[in-house]
Amino acid sequence: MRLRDSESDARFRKEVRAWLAENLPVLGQPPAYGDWPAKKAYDQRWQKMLFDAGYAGIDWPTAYGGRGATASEQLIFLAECAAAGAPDLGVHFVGQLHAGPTLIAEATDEQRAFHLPRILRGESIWCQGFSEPGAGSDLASLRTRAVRDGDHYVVTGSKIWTSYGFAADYCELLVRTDPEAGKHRGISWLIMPMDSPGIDVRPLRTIQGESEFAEMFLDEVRIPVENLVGKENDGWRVAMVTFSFERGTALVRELLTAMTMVDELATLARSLGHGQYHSGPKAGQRRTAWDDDAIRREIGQVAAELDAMWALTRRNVTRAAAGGGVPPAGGSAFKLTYSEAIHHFGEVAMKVLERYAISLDALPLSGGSSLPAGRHILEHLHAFAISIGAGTSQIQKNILAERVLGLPRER
Amino acid sequence: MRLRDSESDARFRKEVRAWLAENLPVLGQPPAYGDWPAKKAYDQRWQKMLFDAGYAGIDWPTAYGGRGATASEQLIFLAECAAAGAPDLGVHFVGQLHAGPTLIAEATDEQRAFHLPRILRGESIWCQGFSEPGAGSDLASLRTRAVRDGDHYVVTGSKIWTSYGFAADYCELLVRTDPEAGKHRGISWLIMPMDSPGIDVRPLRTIQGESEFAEMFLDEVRIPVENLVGKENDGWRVAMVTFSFERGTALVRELLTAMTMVDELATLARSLGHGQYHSGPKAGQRRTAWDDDAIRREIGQVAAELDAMWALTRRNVTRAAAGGGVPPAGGSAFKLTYSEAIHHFGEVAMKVLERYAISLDALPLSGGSSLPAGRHILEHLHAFAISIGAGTSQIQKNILAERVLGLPRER
Amino acid sequence: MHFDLDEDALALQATVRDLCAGRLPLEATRDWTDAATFDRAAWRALAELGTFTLTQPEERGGLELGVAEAGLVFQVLGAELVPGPLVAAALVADVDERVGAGEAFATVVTRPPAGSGPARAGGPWVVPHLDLAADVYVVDDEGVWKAAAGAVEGTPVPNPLDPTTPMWLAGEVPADERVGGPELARAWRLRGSVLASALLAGNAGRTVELATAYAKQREQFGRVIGGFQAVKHLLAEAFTRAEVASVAVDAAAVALDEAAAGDEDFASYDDPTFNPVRAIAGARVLAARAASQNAKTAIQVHGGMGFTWETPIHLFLKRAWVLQNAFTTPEEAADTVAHSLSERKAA
Amino acid sequence: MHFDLDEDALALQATVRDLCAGRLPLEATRDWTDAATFDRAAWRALAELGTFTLTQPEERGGLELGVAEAGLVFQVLGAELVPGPLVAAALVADVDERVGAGEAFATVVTRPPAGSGPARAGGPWVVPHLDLAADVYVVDDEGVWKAAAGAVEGTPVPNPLDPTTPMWLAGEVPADERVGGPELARAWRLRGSVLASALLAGNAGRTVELATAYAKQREQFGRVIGGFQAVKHLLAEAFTRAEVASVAVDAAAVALDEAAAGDEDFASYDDPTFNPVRAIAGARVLAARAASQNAKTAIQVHGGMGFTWETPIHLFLKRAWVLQNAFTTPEEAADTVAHSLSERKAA
Repeated sequence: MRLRDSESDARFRKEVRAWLAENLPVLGQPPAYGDWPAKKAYDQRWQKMLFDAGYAGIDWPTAYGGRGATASEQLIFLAECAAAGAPDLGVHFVGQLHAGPTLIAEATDEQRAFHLPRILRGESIWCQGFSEPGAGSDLASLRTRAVRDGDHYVVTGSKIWTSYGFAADYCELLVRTDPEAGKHRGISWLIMPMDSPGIDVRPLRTIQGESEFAEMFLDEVRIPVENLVGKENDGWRVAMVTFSFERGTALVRELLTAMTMVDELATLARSLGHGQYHSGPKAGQRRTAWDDDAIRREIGQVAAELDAMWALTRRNVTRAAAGGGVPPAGGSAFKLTYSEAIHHFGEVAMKVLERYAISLDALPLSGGSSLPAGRHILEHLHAFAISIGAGTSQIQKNILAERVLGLPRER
Repeated sequence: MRLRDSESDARFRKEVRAWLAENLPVLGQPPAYGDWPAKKAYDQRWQKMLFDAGYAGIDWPTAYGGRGATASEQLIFLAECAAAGAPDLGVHFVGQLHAGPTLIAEATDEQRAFHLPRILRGESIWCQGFSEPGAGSDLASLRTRAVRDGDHYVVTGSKIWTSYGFAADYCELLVRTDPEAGKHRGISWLIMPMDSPGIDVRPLRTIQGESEFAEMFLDEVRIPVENLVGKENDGWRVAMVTFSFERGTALVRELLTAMTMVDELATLARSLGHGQYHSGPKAGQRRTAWDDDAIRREIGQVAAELDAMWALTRRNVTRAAAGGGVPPAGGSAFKLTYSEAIHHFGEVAMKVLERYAISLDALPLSGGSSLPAGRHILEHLHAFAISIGAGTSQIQKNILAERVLGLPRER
Repeated sequence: MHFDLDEDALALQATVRDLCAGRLPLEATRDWTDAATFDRAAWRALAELGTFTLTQPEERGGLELGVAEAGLVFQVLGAELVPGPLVAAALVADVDERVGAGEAFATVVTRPPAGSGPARAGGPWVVPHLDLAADVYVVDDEGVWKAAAGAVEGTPVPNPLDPTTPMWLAGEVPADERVGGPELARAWRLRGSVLASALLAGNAGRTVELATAYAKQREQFGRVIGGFQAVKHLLAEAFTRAEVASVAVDAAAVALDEAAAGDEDFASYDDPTFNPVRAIAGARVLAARAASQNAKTAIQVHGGMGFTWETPIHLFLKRAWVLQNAFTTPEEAADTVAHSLSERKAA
Repeated sequence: MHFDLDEDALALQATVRDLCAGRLPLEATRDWTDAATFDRAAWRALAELGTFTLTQPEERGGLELGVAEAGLVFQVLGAELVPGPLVAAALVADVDERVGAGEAFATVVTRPPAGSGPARAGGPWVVPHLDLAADVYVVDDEGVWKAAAGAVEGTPVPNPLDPTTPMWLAGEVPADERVGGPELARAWRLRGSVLASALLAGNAGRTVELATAYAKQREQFGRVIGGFQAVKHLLAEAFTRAEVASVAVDAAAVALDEAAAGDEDFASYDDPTFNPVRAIAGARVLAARAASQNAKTAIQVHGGMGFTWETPIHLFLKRAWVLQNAFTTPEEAADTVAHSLSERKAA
């Protein structure tokens, strides 16, 4: 087993670090949260810079414009980006982590040749059209209907949790092409151009406030049959391919960012006097949140939990590289534990902030400084996105119990 | 709502306290753990003293030798006993809290007249013959068979978790009298004299070490038909009566003792220097476990949890007194939360004791003193008796979900 | 001892619940964000029921009931997610009848201890509902002090965590009019803490109800999700937390009523388990945990819908997060309980 | 980067597991209580596989492997609940070949810090396996010290929590022969901590296996209990804790191997996530939690049977409780991780 950089890894790390140090300042500050057009432009600008520098699609095959590098280099790249505070994939998330890898695995040569370079260059933005209001954990019960009409599918239905729907050029869409077949059998995976007539995208407000999510209503949207990926009615299997990518590594950059946020929380705790309403021998002394053994130790526990998630990621990535993708044990264990760690993180953050845990934004202080309260509270709320999205924690436990431990299936 | 002692309550409390102060020293120290004959003699001596003073069966009807007092007085009596460190029911547990109340509710006049005064005087000891190796949570699947033979039932089978089996004169025994009926329908509730031929009682060692539990093997034990309580094949309903007592208040004295143990743990934490292996600005300073914010606060949380259990007990007892026994919501909520609190207590105790958490006994120290380590560790292990015995926590959650919240029954 | 709700108490709760359901429904509450949109008429209707004057003497328009009844009513207010300076109204009714009658608003804040917060001097002050309030009352170790709300230079908190509890930060609250001494301050801290815990306990109970109702109708995998044991157990645990929190709050409120006036340490009682300060602190530990954990559970049971702004559970969670630090914090409360423990050597 | 077990590692684990299953089965272990009943021949067989000398150079009879491999082997030993001074043997092999070869026993203790324990002076010392050991090694800030076991006046601990880890209390350990300086002490602390955590991770994995097997065959309510979602989820959570603990231990062991000798602060590495001291502390936090929580879960899944002495799960729990405080404690380890966090201002 080896974790430290090999010589070539170390060279690559140095190169990435230097490039980030030079180019991040050029990119400038991200736009205010909620300004979606600016966000799209910003993310596209950054993606273009990455592409030009050879850092787009680090682990994608060179044939499609990727770097064709090792999984190890991909992780190094992500770790360096997180440490430097570089933007994450943003609007490119679905294209690069879901649709792209699915196309690489399942699409025709024509589909690949058209879409993959555009995704890497940041030219085309993708969104996901999987979940429906009535099909959440039980995704296969989806009802959005596609009826064949000549060279087109005519699609009617509604989708939810369409991330970056407002910005997308294409949608990876799951539809029901055979309503008579068993529920997993009649599904197909389509590429839907978002400029097709009949698509209504409405922003979806989440518990975090404004969000990148949308609801999407489809009214007789005509999609060319050549936009089918995989075979007709074989879309469930294709979607499972998408999930095998999501399960393993979609959260890596997010994990790395969370690890830097623990450092931030510790820094905040060291500077923030902690309320002592009660009178006692130490009343009135300035004692920071960090001086509180319970809070400090709990921050250490959260850091240890996230460190372990980083180790598990490296194990999962090593196994995936050995062939066959991330095994369910590793993927579900990651998702389950990571969501608990983020909930835990949020709970500690509330204790650090204590009576200043009152805003989803930074709190303005006198003298022009501010207290970064909202950032940590938003992360606390975000924990639900992890414990609910892409298979709830309950679903992950079923997967582990049934597929890994061999316990009887749910009846 | 009223919690404080009424005038008559206050008088009763004063009287009990004075009596305990005078009589506990007379009773002397309890025998060493594991010396069961001495334990039996000790518990019987104490029960006799209570009976003579009018403190046996505080809430039992006067007709059967009880005091016929209010539920409030019963709780005051228990609280004062716990505070004074008086013995708990010990070998009289089953007789006074299970069999006795069941007999009061379900037995014939003859059965009551014979057994109830003997139970209260401490003359007859009872044990429970409900659980079987194959019938734990699913108690109704019990297989111990009773075949009618003239004026007798002939009973064959095996029982487990027979507490104080070694000391018992009678056993409340559940047997299957009709193997053809539905599993809840063919059960009967019998009084089995423990001196009947064919009973083999073997001590059962638990994770706490020696224990008051036994396994009991029955080989064609002949029990007179007049020892049937309730009707033949109606034993499941009778047993449910027993459980309604157990659910509500069987753990009250234990709770009160646990509350005093939190005081003990806090006292220990205040005196016990806490390990600091690491070097730091405070290395080498004597800092007690109590000085550790995390430990001290967690002790406070456990105390709050137990206080709430005491409040819930008083609510449950008030409701029970208003008729109909303790409702399932209150009983299951108590058992579930109390078991979590005791597990929590044990976990904090391990942190207080830290590297001295190494024995089920007190640790001998130089100078003849000792460190009461084992006491708290045994309580930690005892937490499993609460979370498993008399309906596991999982069963309690089913009860709450189905009977109280109205969710679908398990399939 | 009689530790259960009698018919009068149940009727009182039902009256308040009915008013809330009619005049202060969740759908309206979620759109209240500031004084301009605040429904003063509904608030006054609530006050007219005696909501804020339950413990006041008759000559001050009160019902002469106890903190126990006030706690029961505040559990309903918590369950209904009623917005506004509820606890402040019930405290300030002691000294300003207009506030008790719902004709004026007040807000009550505790002085930031020296050395707390981001500034070495302590602070800034956190002041809820400053736009609504006529007066700001300050509680500290020396007593209770009053300032005109207009005299407080507050900066509104951007994007408040609980959208229906707007907040302001202030460098200073010029509270120079003394309205009471240390005894009133102590009484307000204890009563304020119980009432905030009552709101939390009610909050905890309601999210279980909402999640249970959802679990009974939402189908996945061909059956209602409430039939899955995992969901059943999550809800059973949440129900239990709410029940226990509610009982703990009731016990704390009753204990406060029963504590003899002037007996500062509540030490002269025979019942060794009787300790109002400890009961009040313990109630906060359990009510805060129940409210935040139950709302979390309810969001999880709602799945994706629970993550939407539309589903109201998040408002309960956010309210709980803000309320849990009112007058004390769950951590400080646990410490208070710990410090109340007696010396006792193992037998 | 290649962070997975290769074929050699799996074969090594299989060899040790086979030996344990054959010579050191659970049924035998549970009856070992002291030196008189200890199976020295089985211990020697274990040593002959290289169990305690994995990291030693060839000329000292070692396999010249890393702590990574030792950690993998110790996870097996933990899963098999092998008794005896395992970690001590692996450390003392550095300085005494007989111990590495399983021909003699040693025990390693850390000096009680001043002011710790029930006495103001610190202590008493807690010494496991004193009857088996020829020598007692003491680790403190100044170095590693040695005393003949016969020179230690120990009082046996009555009724030891883990019946297969007998313990002694001693007022003093007259360790006056210095066998190494602060560097060896530090190395032993770190390696000792990793190996104890490895035992804990193995322990955690085994209790899930035992409980899963039981859940597949025990029937209640007409079906195997492993078909109830509540049980499935308890086991899935436990499995996950064990997996995560195992990965964390592997990472800590690999990091220790990769740390360059003499670079005390491990600070000169490019990878900002590379920090062996922190990784080792974090591994303890997770492995201790996994072992004790999983054993608790396994007892609960076993129901009444889990509460009997006969079912071996409680021995895993008790071993875990004793091991979790070896060389560091979970609380101290969490503090160590906290203190390793970098200064970083929010963007």
